[in-house]
Formats: sequence, structure tokens, C-alpha cells
Amino acid sequence: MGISKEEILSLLRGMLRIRCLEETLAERYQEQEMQTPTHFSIGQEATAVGVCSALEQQDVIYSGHRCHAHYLAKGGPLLGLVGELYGREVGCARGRGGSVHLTDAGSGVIASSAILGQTIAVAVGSAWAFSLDHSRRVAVAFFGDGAVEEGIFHESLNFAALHKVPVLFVCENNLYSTHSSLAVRQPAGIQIYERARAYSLPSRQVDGNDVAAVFQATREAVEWCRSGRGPYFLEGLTYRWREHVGPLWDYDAGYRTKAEVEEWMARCPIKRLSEQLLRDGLCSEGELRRWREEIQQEIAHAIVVAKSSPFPSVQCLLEGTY
Amino acid sequence: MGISKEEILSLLRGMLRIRCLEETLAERYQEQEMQTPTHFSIGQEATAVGVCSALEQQDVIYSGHRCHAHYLAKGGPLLGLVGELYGREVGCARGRGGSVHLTDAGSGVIASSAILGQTIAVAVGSAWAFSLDHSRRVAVAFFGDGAVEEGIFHESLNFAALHKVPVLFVCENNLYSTHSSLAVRQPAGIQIYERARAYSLPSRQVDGNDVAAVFQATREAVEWCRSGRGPYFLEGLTYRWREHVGPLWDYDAGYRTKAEVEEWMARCPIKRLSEQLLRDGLCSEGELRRWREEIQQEIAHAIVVAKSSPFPSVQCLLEGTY
Amino acid sequence: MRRLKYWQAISEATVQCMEGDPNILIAGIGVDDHKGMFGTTRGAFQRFGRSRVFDIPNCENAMAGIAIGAAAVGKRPLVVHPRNDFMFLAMDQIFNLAAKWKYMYGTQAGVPVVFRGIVGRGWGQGATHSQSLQATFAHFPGLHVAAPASPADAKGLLVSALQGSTPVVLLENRALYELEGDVAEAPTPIPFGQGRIIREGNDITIVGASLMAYEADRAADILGEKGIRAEVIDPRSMRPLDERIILDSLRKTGHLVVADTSWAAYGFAAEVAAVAAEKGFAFLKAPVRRITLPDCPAPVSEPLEKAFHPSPMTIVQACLEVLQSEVSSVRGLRDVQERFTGPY
Amino acid sequence: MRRLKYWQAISEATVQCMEGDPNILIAGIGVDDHKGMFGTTRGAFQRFGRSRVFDIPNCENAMAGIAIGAAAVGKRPLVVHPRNDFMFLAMDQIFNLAAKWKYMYGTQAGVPVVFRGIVGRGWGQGATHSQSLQATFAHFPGLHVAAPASPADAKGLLVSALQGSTPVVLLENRALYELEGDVAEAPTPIPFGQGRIIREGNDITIVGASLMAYEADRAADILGEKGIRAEVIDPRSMRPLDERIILDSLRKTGHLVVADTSWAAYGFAAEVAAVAAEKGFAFLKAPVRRITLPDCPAPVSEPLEKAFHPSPMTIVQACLEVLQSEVSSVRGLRDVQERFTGPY
Ligand SMILES: Cc1ncc(C[n+]2csc(CCOP(=O)(O)OP(=O)(O)O)c2C)c(N)n1
Ligand SMILES: Cc1ncc(C[n+]2csc(CCOP(=O)(O)OP(=O)(O)O)c2C)c(N)n1
Ligand SMILES: [Mg+2]
Ligand SMILES: [Mg+2]
Repeated sequence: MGISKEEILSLLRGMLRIRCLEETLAERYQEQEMQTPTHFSIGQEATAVGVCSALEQQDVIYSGHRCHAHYLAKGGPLLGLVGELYGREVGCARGRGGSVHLTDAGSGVIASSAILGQTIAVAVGSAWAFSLDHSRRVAVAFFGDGAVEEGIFHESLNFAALHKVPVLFVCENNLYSTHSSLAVRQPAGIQIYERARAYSLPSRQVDGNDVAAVFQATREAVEWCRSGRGPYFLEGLTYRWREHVGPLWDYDAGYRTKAEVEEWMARCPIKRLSEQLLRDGLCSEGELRRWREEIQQEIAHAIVVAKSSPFPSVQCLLEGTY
Repeated sequence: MGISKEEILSLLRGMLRIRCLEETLAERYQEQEMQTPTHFSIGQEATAVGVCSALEQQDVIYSGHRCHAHYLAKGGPLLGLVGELYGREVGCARGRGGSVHLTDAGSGVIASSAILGQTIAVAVGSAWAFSLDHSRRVAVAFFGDGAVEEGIFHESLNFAALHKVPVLFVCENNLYSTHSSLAVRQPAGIQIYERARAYSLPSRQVDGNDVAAVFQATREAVEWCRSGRGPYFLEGLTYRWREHVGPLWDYDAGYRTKAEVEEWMARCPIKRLSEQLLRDGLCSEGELRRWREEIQQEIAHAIVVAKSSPFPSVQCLLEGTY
Repeated sequence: MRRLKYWQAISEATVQCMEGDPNILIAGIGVDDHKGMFGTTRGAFQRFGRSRVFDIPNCENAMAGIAIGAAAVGKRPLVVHPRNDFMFLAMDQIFNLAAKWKYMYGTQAGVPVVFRGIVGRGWGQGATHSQSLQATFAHFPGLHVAAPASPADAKGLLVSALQGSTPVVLLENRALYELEGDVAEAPTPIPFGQGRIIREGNDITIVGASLMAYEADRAADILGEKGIRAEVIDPRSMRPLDERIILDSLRKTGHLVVADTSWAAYGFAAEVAAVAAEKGFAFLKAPVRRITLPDCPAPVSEPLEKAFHPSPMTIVQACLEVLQSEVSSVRGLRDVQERFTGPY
Repeated sequence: MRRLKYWQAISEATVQCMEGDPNILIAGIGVDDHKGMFGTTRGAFQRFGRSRVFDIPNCENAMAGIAIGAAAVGKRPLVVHPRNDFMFLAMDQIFNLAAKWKYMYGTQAGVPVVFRGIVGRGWGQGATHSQSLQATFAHFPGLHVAAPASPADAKGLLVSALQGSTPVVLLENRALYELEGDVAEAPTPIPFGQGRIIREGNDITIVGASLMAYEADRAADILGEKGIRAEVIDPRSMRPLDERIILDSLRKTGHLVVADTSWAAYGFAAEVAAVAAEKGFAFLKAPVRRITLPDCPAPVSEPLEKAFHPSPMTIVQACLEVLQSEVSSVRGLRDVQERFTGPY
């Protein structure tokens, strides 16, 4: 399947929107008004957008702590995210959950969570329900290379493969789990996508910074899942630019080199695609600028609305427990 | 490496001793004096004896709920086991642990436990300690095909392979987890020993009812571990004759066929080896009879001693908590 | 009314609820085998087969998550654990996700997952197969936690669980499984947070959790022979706890003994004692007493195991002490204890 | 005496114990990184490097088991969790194996594993990163469980843990990490089960766990301004619990408020209230009061989070109510509350 012009432009715009928002948030974060530990996806937009663009609205996604991009790519409202970070009632989790607990039923963002690997099983559960209902829906589990080490990863893949449930596992391998490289966490000699084969799953590694490649791989994967053949595993190689949690850079922390970060920044998925599209004449500098402006306006507006909307009422502290 | 006559006879005698004891225990169990849920290994003696015979005394083993054979094969005193089943102070766990909590420091039986998969990690921990101490010792984890599904299996293999610790994983695949066949628990198309490869481990499947094959495979595996090259994974195909827990037969329970049980009984590891040795003239009917008698005497004696020795004193109920 | 055994009541509730709601599924190790989870899932399997009753791999943590994920898109999974001790492996999903879901995501809908955990007892179940985790579960907001002690309650609380919208943990003591009692035909829910007065009395209140509610009732028989009228209360659920029923009783009796199947420290008995100290202080005429497990893991050896579990006589003795009767003056106590064999 | 911060005291104890015992190892996510587990493992890593301080994969359950297995053959592993909430994943190993090992295997030697778990607080840590699991851990025999509230105690209890033969869980509230206090140079163990009187008083006893010991002391300052002399007790360890120190105080004061960083139901505050109701009943002149978290998961939004955590003023108010003083008569309470910023 080829990618249409419309599709490719929409992939680019989707990434741009996430990037602009996260960069703005990272800046604003330092005003200390967003009081919620935040894991930025800057640099990793291509997997989120590539995967989610290949889904239908009725499909559902789950994510982990680094979830902003997934939420937005699947169609979660921008104000819901911004409002959540500012702890407002207008936030997607009504200010109760914070940055790591995003949800938006309407667009199929069911839940993200801050416990490593937790939602991998939950996504399998939704997919199981879909298959029991003979529905065409697919569930996606986004997780990092670090979550792969948790026992629940193993239990979940085993169950999914056994029951052939329509779940797409998407591992965003950004080489690190907090400050620990893969080398100190997983045995050498085998890649993550190959491990999935131990469960009789089809699996594949893609360049996680090539949004078109991710998109196409996902289309094939989702078709596999939707047709009742069971789960599929996709590994996207990508890289986190900023610190693990928080808005800053951490070139100098010692766990990675500045050269490494810069190398990956040079492979920025947005830069890459926009340069290519400009080269190919599929969009113009002017268009890009206009998009950026539109997005910035949307963001600025959301921030204004979020900041001027009410906090949850302290009277409602207990509400929602049951 | 070939197997010497002495070695092969000792393998046979080891299996015979376990079989005789368990059959006696299964009979006596029905007197309701052993009040502890008991998982018999009858039919599975070859993996225990084959593996443990290839170990040195300083090596340690861990097991799960079906642990009698491992305990005895590694050299755990017979009275310690019998006494434990009868709940006496003379039991290897002083009557506190019962059938599933065997231990004997002297012979390197560190612990068996009734929570699936639990001791896989614990064995890795002991092996890790050995490698930190640059010791030659090896740790063995015995577990069933059912424990493979637990998350801790995955976490443990990952850690062991990463740190190249001298642990030998021994999966006794008897095709069932309680009454559930592999087909309803693990995806088709891949075998358990192949899954171990997902951790960059050498792994191998052996006929778990061929004690000589197990012995030789273990010798090679242990050499691998001892030489600092890391963990090794061995899968032995075998079969449980009696019910999952308790002393009875369960041909008719519906989860397996009588034909299947009989087919496996025909492949009895003891019958097989003794017939072969008789055929090859390596032992005589008389010898076998004498062994049997010696073993029965040893067992009868242990039972008498166990039954006549004291229960733990109720005054000591709390003792040992701290 | 018909009499059913405890396990039959559970089975009946399950089948009836599944008939009423096609979204209910059962998942657990061996729920479809010939033993049918001590009979409790056999009826459902016979009636609904493999399309709704699922044997599962050994994966406690993932299974809890899978149940949550199915619940998030409309299913009502009932997950059964042959021993509640295995649920330690699933606690992350239960506490860090199911219990917090509705609050943490600010949603209207929670995840209606129901976990049944069976508590082993006797015959050398040992340290890892006979714990009673009610206090552990009930400490965390967002769950309902109950431990039915009668067939009727086993039915009614399970019906409540399968019809409600809150994640529920039900703990069932294996020793109660053969207990028989009146059980209504209709699947009528018993609300969480509503205790039950097993017998009325004015002299002393005995609150017993799970099997201990049953034992407390036996103890009250014995006390009755001495002319002491104990009020026996089964809280039925630990979260929410029916404080009202306990305090109302205390108001009458002024004396309190709490019996539990777990340890004293930070356990069910502690919570009830705390409620008394906090809200029933004005009624209390004597110190509260906790009857719980000795502070050690469960031993296997028969004499130790026998000494380990509190008996009705342990409760009787505690009541007499609270009432400051002379224990030795109660004739024939030993005999009664010896005669008692209970439902195990 | 030198003054050290709480995290420095932990770091010092670790290094000193590791110097004294080559079998001590550290394992945990990121224990060797630039943040060094909020500084607590940085010193050990600098001193002993990768041969004794191990970054690990994300595998909480296996890691607990691996630590146990290493302990079974002579090591003394110290496992550190950046949040104690992650320990739900390791509870099977902790409860079903480590805690029961010595008893269940009838052995002389136990498995001396030490688990440190950090309790998050504030800045939107949220529902799964700010729980306080002391009651959950302390319910089970076989463990020692403590939650030091001062730098000296953080040091002394860790020394005790690393020198003892019992599996230990230490819970450290992140909000205490920057707190400074006198800490002796020598690695002197503080035994588990020995509480500490933070200040003496005759009017009311305040027992505070972990951070709440600190807050109780602030509350006592405020009460002091009103002429109320509160005795503030930090139990330091939850298992064993120093009942004696609580009861002795109660004998003097007759009034009890218990403050905890977790929920009321089945929590630390319940246990202390139960001890009072059971063993201190004769001393009690008024109902016990529990100051604990509201019965909901931890919210993120700042105003909710602020309302969620009890403050010294919450404790003050409870004390006044127990003493039946007129709350409104205490001048300037609001101001004091506003002025207080605490150590966060
Ligand atoms: C069970 C659990 N263990 C540890 C943590 C702490 N933690 C939060 S994020 C993280 C790193 C995860 O790495 P990865 O899965 O690769 O995701 P990334 O941050 O790289 O996107 C860790 C260890 C956690 N949240 N949950
Ligand atoms: C964590 C856990 N889950 C479930 C059980 C119940 N259980 C005990 S033995 C067993 C079957 C194990 O099968 P396998 O590992 O193949 O060993 P086998 O009995 O066949 O020797 C099960 C499910 C348990 N003990 N622990
Ligand atoms: Mg990563
Ligand atoms: Mg098996």
C-alpha cells in the first residue's frame, strides 16, 4: 500500500503538533504551575503518529508514563491534556490523574499509567473482549524498552498469542530506561522484536523516526490483527531528547554522551520528513509556517483556557472513589 | 563423555529408591497420618536423578511443589523427607513446612516452595552470589512447564543471561499444569526450550525419561555454567502418572486419557533402564531384587523412626518466626 | 427455603448472574476442570461452556490486568484464585490500577472486575496456602472487600459484586465450603457495608470475620449455657465496614471481642477495635479483646496447626475474661472443646 | 554532634555497613546513576563501584527473589525501590518467601534481605507514587518494618537492618529527605521495636508514623503555645511495635491521637488505637482519634493534593477536640497553618 499525499501531510502535521505542544509545555513547565511529574516525548513523535494514524477511531490504545504523544496522535483533545497538566477540572482526568494518567473515551485513549508494563496486560484484556465479541476493533499497547523486562510483558504476550487476540504491541525502544542503557538491562545478542517470536508472534523492527515506515508497518500489522490472526509486535527504534522526567536537557548527566543525543537529533523525524516533502515538492515552506502558526495558536488558546478554568473543588475530594 | 558402569548403576539405583519411597508414601498417605498436600513425582524420576547426579555436593538446587525426587536425588536424607511428611520434629523442615517445603543444607537442597515460579528467581540469586564470589558452584532451578508462564520466569532468565550467572534451569515438562494441557496455556508453534533462546541462552530438550541422556546433557550444561559462560536451559519431556496432588490415579477425571497415561507408563524410566542393563549384562535380576530389598528396608526403617519420633512441641509454636 | 452448601450458593449465584448478564465471564486456573474450583464454577461451565468460562495460563498479574482491560470495554470478568495467597502476584493491578481507576482517570465508569480468592485451612495447607488477606485488601480505597461466612451471604455478596460497578475482592474460607444454610432462590444482592446480626444478646458483642463469624456463633452457644448472652455480628464486608451495626451493639453490651482468621497486628481485629476506641468509647466498659492467629506463619505439623487456629473455646475464654468471670468456674469447658469438630 | 540530612544519614549508614561487611550488596533501578537514589546510594557507588552496587533491569519480583537467593548463600542484599508502590510487584517474594523462610524451613538462618522503599509525596506524585505501605507490610509475621522519621533514626535503623538476620522493609518518606538532624558518626544500630519520645508531655499523647512524627512535633509546638503539653511518640518501627512506650505515655496523659501517612482503615493508626483499646483501656479518658488520609486515592491537582495530606494543624485540631477545648478559642490558628511550609 502506498501513502497518499494527504496521508503523508497529515503525518507530518500530527508530529508537528505534538512537538510544538511539548516544547511549549516544557518551557511553561518551568514556571512551576504544572505540578505533575512529566515525561516528554520530544524526538519520539513518529511512532505515536505513525501507529495511531493507521488505526480507526473505534480502535483503542493504552500507554505508559510517556504518553502525551500517544494521546494526541489518537485524537485526544489538546485541552484535555493541557488542562490535566495544570490540574484543572477540564483536564482529561479532571485533574485527578496528572501527566501519566491520560484518558479520552471518545477518541479511544483508554488509559495510560505510571507503573511499568501495567497496561500491556490491560490492552490484551480489551483485545480479548473484542475477539470474544467478534468485533473488528483492535487494541494497541504502547510501552518502552524498559517495560519489556517486567514479568507482565511475558505473561501478556503468552496470553495474547494463545488466544489470538487482536492486540498490537508497540515497543518504543529509545535505548534507555531512565538512565540505564539496554546493555545493563537485557542480554546482548538478541533484539526486542526477536524476543516476541518466542510467543509465536509475527514481529518486526522499524525505524521509529521514520513516520511513513511506522505508518505502513502498522497498517500491515493492524490488518493482521483485524483479520483474526492474533497479535502483532512492532518495535520502533527511536530516542528521547530530553531528561527522563522533566523538561530539561541532560547531556551532561553522564549516562549518555552529547554526541549521541546530537546524532539522534540529526535524525529528527519531523526535520527528516519535512525536508523530504519540501524536496519532493509535496509542501512548501509557507505551508509549514502556516501550520506551525495554527498549531501555536491552538496551543496558546488551550493554555489560556486551561489556566483560567477552575481547579477541582476541594469539596469533591472523595468523589469518584466509588 | 561416556557413562561408566558405576555411574549408570547408580542412576538406576537412585531412581529406584525414589520410586519405591514414593510408592510407599502414596500407599501410606491414605492412612491420613501425613497431613500435608503432596505432589508425587512417580514417573518423573529420571530428570531429578539425571540432573542431580551430574552435580557436585557444593552445588545447590531449588525446586517447586513437586520436589521429593529432587531432594532425594541431591542427597537429602530420607528420614528428613519422611519425617517432614509425618509432621515430626525430625523432618527436614522440623514439621513446619510439609511436603512442599523441603530443605537440607548439608546436601545443597536449599529450598522448594509451593508458589509457582518463585524459586526460579531464588536460584538465580544464589548463582549470582556464586559468580560474585568467583566460586565454582552452580545453582539449579527445577520447575514445571506451568511455571514457565509466570512473569518471574521471564524476569529471572533475563537477569541470569544478562549477568551470566552459573544457573542451570531445568524445566520438567510433563505436559500438564494441574489439569490443563499445554495447548490451553501456551501458544502452539514453539517449544519451551526454544523460548529460552529469547534470552540468548543455550538450551536443549532431552528425553526426560532417559536418565542417561539427562545425565549427559546436564554434565555438558553444568560445565558450561561452571566455566563462567552463564546460564543454561534444559527441558526434559516427562510425565506424571498419578493425580496432580495426592496419592491416587486419575485416569478417569477427564483431562487426559487412560491410553495416554499407559503410553507414558510404558516409557517408565526405571523399567527402560533396567531392561537395558539386564540386556547388556550390566546388572542381574538378583542385583535388582537385592537393591529393592535394601531400599524397602531403608524406607520401612525411616517410617518407623519418623512415626515414633516426637511432634514439634506446641510450646514452640512461635519459635523461628524471627 | 432450600438449604444449600456454601459452594453451591456461590455456584448458583454465578450461574444466575451469568444468565442475566451476557458480559460476565469467568477466568481462572482450572475453572473448567472436573473439580470446578471446589464445585463453584462447575455449574457455570456446564451451562455456558468454553465461550464464557476460561481456563488460563499461570499468570496472576497479567490476568488481573486482562480482566481490567476487558472490563474497560464492557465485560464483567470474574477471576477466581484457588488460594488468595496467589493474589500477592496480582496486587499491582488490583491496588495500583483497578482500585484507583475511577478516581484516577476522573471517569464515570469504573472497572467492574471481581476477584474471588479462596482461603485454605487445615490439613497442612501451610504458610503460603492459608493466609487471610482481608485487611491487606481492605486498607485501600476504591475496592469493595468481603468475606462471606454463610451460604446466603456467599450468594448475596457475589450477586452484589457481579451487578455493581466497583472492583471487588471476595475471600472465601475453604473450611466453610461444606456448610449448609438457607439460601433464597432469587439472586438478591446483599449490599457491601451491611453487617448481619447472627444472634442478639445484651452481655457482650462478638464480631467475627469470615470463618470466625461461624466460630463466634458456636462460642455464643457455649456462653449461653453459662447464661451469658452474646451478640454475634458478622460484618460480612470489610470495606466498607458496617461500623453502625458494631456500635449499636456495643451501646447495648459495653463489651467487645473481635475474632479474625488473620493476625492481630494491622488486621481486621485492629480496625474493629479502633472503631470502638474512636467511636464507641463511651459505651465500652472493659478492654477490647482480639482473638487472632499467633504471630507466626502457619505451621504444617498437625499439633502445631491445631494450636495455631483459634477455636470457639478461645473466643469463649476471651469473652469470660472481658466479662471478668472466673474461667475455671465454667464447668465442662474442656469437654465442649474436645467434642467440637467443626466443618473442616 | 554533626548535623546530616536524612538522605546523607542513609548514605553514611550504607557505606559504613558495607565497609564492615563485604557481603552487603546494593541492587536497584538506577542506584549507580548521577542521581544516586536521591543521594542515598551515591556514596556507596563512589566507594565500592560496580562490584557491589548494581543497577538492575525492571524486574521487581525476580529481584526480590534474587536477593533472597543471594542471602541464602551468605550475601546481604539491600534492594532499593525508588517508590514503595513498585513493591506490590514483589510482594509474593517478600511475604510468601522471605518473611516465612526461617519458620517454614525450620532453619537456624533466615534470609537477611533489606528492602528500602521510598514514599513519594507532593508535586502531583499521584495515586500510584505516593502510597505508604507500612500497615500492609507490618501485618505479616517474619518481617521487621520501620519508617524512620529523623536522620539519626534513618541511620540507626538501616544499620540494624544490615546487621540483623531478619528480612526488613524500611519505608522512607521523600518529604523527609532534606530534613537535617544530629547524627552520630559511629554506625550504632537502633533496635527494631523501640520507639522514641520526641518530646515529653502530660496532657495528650500523639503517636505519629514516619513523616507524621515530624508533623506531630510541629503540632505539639502549636499546642504548647496554648499551654497544652503533648507527648509526641515516634514508634519508628511498625513491626515489632513498641507498645510499651505508647502505653506508658497513655498512663500519663489518658488521651491519644494517632497520625499516619496512610489511610485509617486497617492502617497503622488502627493498630495503635487497638493497642490502646486492648491494653491501655484503663488509662484512656477520651476517645482515640485517628488522623489519616481521606479515604480516596491520592489526587494530583494541587488544591486537592493539599487537602489530601493531613497537616500539623489537622493534628492540633484533633488534639483539641480530644481534650474538648474550644477549637475557635485558639487564637491565630489559621496564621500558623499558613506560615507552615514544612520540609517539602
Ligand atoms: C514497576 C515500575 N518500576 C519502576 C518504575 C520507575 N520507572 C518509571 S519510567 C522508567 C523507565 C522506563 O523505561 P522505558 O520503558 O524504556 O520507557 P521510556 O522512559 O524510555 O520511555 C522507570 C524505571 C515504574 N514506574 N514502575
Ligand atoms: C503462583 C501460583 N499459581 C497457582 C498455583 C497452583 N498450582 C500449584 S501446582 C500447579 C501446576 C503447576 O504445573 P507445573 O509447573 O507444570 O508443575 P507440575 O505440577 O506439572 O509438576 C498450579 C497451577 C500455585 N501454587 N502458585
Ligand atoms: Mg526506554
Ligand atoms: Mg507440568
